[in-house]
Amino acid sequence: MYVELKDINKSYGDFKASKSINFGVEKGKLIGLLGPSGSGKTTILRMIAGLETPDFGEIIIDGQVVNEIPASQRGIGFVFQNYALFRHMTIYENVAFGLRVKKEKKKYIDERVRELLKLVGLEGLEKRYPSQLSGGQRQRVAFARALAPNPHLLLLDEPFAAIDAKVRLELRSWLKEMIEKLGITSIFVTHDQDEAIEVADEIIITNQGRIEQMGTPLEIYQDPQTPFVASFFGQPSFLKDYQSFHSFEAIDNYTEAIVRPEFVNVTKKNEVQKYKSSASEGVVTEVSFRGDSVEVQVSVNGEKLSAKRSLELQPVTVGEKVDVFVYRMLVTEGKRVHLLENQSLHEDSVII
Amino acid sequence: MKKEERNAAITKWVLIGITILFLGIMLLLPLIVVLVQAFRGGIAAYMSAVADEYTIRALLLTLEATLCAVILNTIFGLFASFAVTKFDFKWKKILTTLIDVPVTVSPIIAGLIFILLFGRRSILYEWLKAIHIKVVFAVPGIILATIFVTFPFISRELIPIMEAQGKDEEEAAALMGANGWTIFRRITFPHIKWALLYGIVLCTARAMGEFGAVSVLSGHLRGRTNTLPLHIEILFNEFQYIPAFAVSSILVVLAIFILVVRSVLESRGKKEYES
Amino acid sequence: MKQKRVIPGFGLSIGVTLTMVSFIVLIPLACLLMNVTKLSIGEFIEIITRKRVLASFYVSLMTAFVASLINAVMGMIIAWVLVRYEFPGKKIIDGMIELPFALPTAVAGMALTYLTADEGWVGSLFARFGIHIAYTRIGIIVALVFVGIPFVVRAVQPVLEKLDPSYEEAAGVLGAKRSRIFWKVIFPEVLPTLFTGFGLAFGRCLGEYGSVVFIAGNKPYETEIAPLVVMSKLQEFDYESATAISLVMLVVAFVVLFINNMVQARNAKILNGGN
Amino acid sequence: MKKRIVGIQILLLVLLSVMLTACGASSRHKNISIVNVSYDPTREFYEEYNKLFADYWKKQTGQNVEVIQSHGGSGKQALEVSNGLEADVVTLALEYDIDAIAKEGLIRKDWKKQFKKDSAPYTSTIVFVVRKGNPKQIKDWDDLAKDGVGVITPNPKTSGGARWNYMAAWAYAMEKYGDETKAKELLKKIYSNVLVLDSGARAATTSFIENKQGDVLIAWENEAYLSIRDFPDEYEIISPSISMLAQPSVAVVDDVVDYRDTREVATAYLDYLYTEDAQKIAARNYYRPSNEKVLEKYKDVFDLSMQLKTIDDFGGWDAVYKKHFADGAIFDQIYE
Repeated sequence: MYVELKDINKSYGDFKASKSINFGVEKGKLIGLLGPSGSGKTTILRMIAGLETPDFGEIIIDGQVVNEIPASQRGIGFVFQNYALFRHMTIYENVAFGLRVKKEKKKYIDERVRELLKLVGLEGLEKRYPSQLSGGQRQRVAFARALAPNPHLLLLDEPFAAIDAKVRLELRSWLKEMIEKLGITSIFVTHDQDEAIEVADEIIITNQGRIEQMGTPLEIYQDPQTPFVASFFGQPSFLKDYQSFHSFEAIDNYTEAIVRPEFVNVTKKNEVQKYKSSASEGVVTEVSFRGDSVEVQVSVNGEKLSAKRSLELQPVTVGEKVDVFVYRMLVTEGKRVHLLENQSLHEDSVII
Repeated sequence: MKKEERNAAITKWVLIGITILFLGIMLLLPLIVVLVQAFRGGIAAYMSAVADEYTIRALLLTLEATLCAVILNTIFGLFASFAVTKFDFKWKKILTTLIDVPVTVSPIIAGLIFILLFGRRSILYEWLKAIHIKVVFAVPGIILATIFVTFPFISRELIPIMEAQGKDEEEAAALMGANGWTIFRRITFPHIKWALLYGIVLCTARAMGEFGAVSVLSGHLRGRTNTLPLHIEILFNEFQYIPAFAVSSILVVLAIFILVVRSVLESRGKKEYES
Repeated sequence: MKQKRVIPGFGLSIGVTLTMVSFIVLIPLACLLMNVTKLSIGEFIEIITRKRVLASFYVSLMTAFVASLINAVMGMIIAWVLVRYEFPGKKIIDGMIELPFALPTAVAGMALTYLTADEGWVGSLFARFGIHIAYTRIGIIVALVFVGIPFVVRAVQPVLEKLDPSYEEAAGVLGAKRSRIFWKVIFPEVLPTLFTGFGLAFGRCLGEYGSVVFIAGNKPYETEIAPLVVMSKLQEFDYESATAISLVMLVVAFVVLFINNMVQARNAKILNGGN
Repeated sequence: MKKRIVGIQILLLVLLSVMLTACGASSRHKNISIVNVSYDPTREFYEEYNKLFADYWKKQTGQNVEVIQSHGGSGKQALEVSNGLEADVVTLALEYDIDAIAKEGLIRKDWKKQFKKDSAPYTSTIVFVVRKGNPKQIKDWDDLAKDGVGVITPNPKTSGGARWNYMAAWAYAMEKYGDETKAKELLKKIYSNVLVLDSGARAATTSFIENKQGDVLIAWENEAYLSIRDFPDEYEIISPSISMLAQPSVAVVDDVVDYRDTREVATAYLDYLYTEDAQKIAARNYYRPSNEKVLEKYKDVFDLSMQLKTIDDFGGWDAVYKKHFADGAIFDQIYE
């Protein structure tokens, strides 16, 4: 493990920002710290950087406990949420700052700064001031500045929050590429699930100061360990009485069932429904165009479900009676989560 | 709609009229009175009042006290605003309130507390006397009083600016290993230089004109501990109205000069901020 | 020092700050307190409830309040005119606002007295109607208005400048009249700052001495302000009374400052949403 | 880290004190200087006298003596000296103020015997200044109590000089009525006619002369003459039938002269006030010389027919202060 946190606790007054945090990060991995705002993810990042001190617990970087090592000597690059570019310095000076502080040779500084600016694609803008750049360009500067002193660990706090939607998508893949190319261990904080899934090698989900789950995006998506993680992705629907749907295993004392839109198949009466026998009848309550698909809200036995339909299919209309088939659902029982498959899927395979 | 526009125009000029009338009477007229009275006796009388030995000594003392106060308050203002805005610590609110206290303390009381602290009744008095330091009724007392009344002037200008700037930039620099001095010089200072100058100007203005506190601590020793405002009071009390107003006019000119500098600084600062 | 601080220089800056705050503010104030503790509570109450002392508190509070109120209204108008309208000479007027700051209060007091005495340029206009300004409470108010002008204007001005015009446009689109827009949309935005400016002016006016002594007339029960009673108690060698009265004034100043800070903090909270 | 902070704080302290010392240390002159803390109306007199004395001292000892003057309300000046204002000599408006300094232990208790004539080298009295032609027909103290007469006098609580004004009115009232209640009545009326109660004698004069307040100014004789000297066509002086013999007193501040080693020059400075030359300067500045010969020379300047009471007629300043000016005493009762 390159970075390791052991039983980290941190509180601000009465507010507990971190409650016994434990995790490890392998060298070269790109980790996403994901969670709603106030879940303590930024606190974790700032503690690793040394910007905050844990009340309790150890932070280990490269096999060394760094609790007592000041932030500046941890060999960390940090990209701030608003980039914290030095507004009174040119882009060149911004990137060079860390090297100048280290009293590097002038020639080396110049080479390094030009190399980095070339890397992030900002050649020719050396003499500009941060206020003269666009949001995306500023982020690149911040990135270059953080990388300049050759850090072993790169920390990014909400790196895409301050950028508009279109550029954000571009930057995401740019950043991922860049980090992969450099092979630097990186941790970034985000509250955007798509961002985490798309960019991170591994995701750590935080909630109310605790770590809920850690794993690859796929693991977390497919196999949520806690009700929170289960409900965090997508726009899930919540069912109070899931057993009104056919062919699901019964669980006693369950809390609720979580159904993601992609778990649901909605078919018109005149369309073929493979599992007709285990489908339920529902009424369309709302239809909205989502660009690449159609989102359909249906009401089944008094429960509301949301589903997606391809644009290629015949459109459904509000009030129309449709067949609703649920492939699988996540049923929570206290702090546990059960993934229930629709049993007719298995029956089917048996038949075939 | 037309009626509405006409009303708006009327309101505009009425309000402008009120403003000019009010400021004209309250601010401009006193200035004019001073100048008219100063030259009531002709240029020669004016010059002899201004070039008087005691006037010049008072002016020098005023400048000395002002300089001391401005330097110390600048040092203080920089450190205090850096501490208050860039760090979190307990009792911060109390500290900022304490810094602000001198503005609300009546100058008379400001003078009184230093008399109580360093005067003959104080235990410090004998001790100071033994090492031949005079505080009250001597120049140090005047300087102390001046420092006290202008104490928060610079930090007050700096704190809001530094607060608004946040501490991200400093943190970023610190993460890269910059030391305090480098951070201050390269990161913090460029943000506050205009506000600092502005604060210094205000501090200078107030320090030059301080009357109440200095009056309590001065002892009015002619040519020794008389500042310009005290000298004016003395002239006034000597029925020497023309010299009194003549010397006042020096302060008026200084005040106007300070206001001009202030305006220039402000517009410069604004420009910088906008760009 | 459990919490490590990222930005270096905390120790130095807080050290310098605390040292100077202690020496300039804390120790002198503590000294005043210590002098007051020489009195028993009964004696203390007896001193501060003497008729003449109470009367002076009343005069101080009343005149400061009225003056600050006038300043609040005029300050609002002036700030509005300076922010919203363009007219020749605006820059000069804007630059003049700080004059009361730059002009020594003693000079101001002298000039204002000269102007408003029954024979003065302004006083003679009013004297015809039997209104006397100098040497009455009106005179004190005039002096305090002069002293307090910059506070409200400079508090309100930036808020008005920052006020998003889309706000008013939104209200205008909704069909609101100009006056209604002002009272319903702009005024509530400015109100907290107006209050802050009022508080600052009030605090300053309470302690003002230099300009008031010239114009007040200093008649007990009529135009004698609290700082003057302190001064006269001192001249009677009555330290106990002087310090006791000073303490009351200090407490009042603290309360004003405290309320002001609370209003500001609350205001900031509302505007910035938490933190 | 801690150590560094302490170090810096010490540095700052040193800096502060160095600054204070640098500014405060009185550089040793070859020439000698003494500080004369006086009250308001003596400015012109001492300005002239200091030159005279400097010449004399130079001839006597070869030393250049610089006399630094401080003027202000007598009570305030006494307070400042008690608080540490380093005055070698005090020349104040009344014994009471010097007594106050003596009570602090700075001046020996029997200071009054140190110089001739009860340490009062010159005297004065209380008179009225009215506008030219005396439009309100003010002749004596009871005229001040008439309705519609605007009186200007400083506050006896803060001004030593004003206490003489007050006592002069009291002396008149007691002489006329012989009854304290009636005397209080008269003073109450007079003080209700007061338009401006300035904190010092000079401020009162300013209110009357420069700001044209009121019909009559109660003033010291010397002050009255000085102020009308510049405006002979606008004012005149009225001498009331009864007034006080005001005895401004002088003393050497023992504590200070011992510390500064200036006793010799300070004593000489005050002694020299009694010489004929000095007495003439006093007379020219409208102080009544204590030297009868000189007074005789200036008899057309001073109205010698006034009946002058001394403070001892009322039991001395201590008794007078307690009876009239202490908190809740007669003056306060008048103003209730």
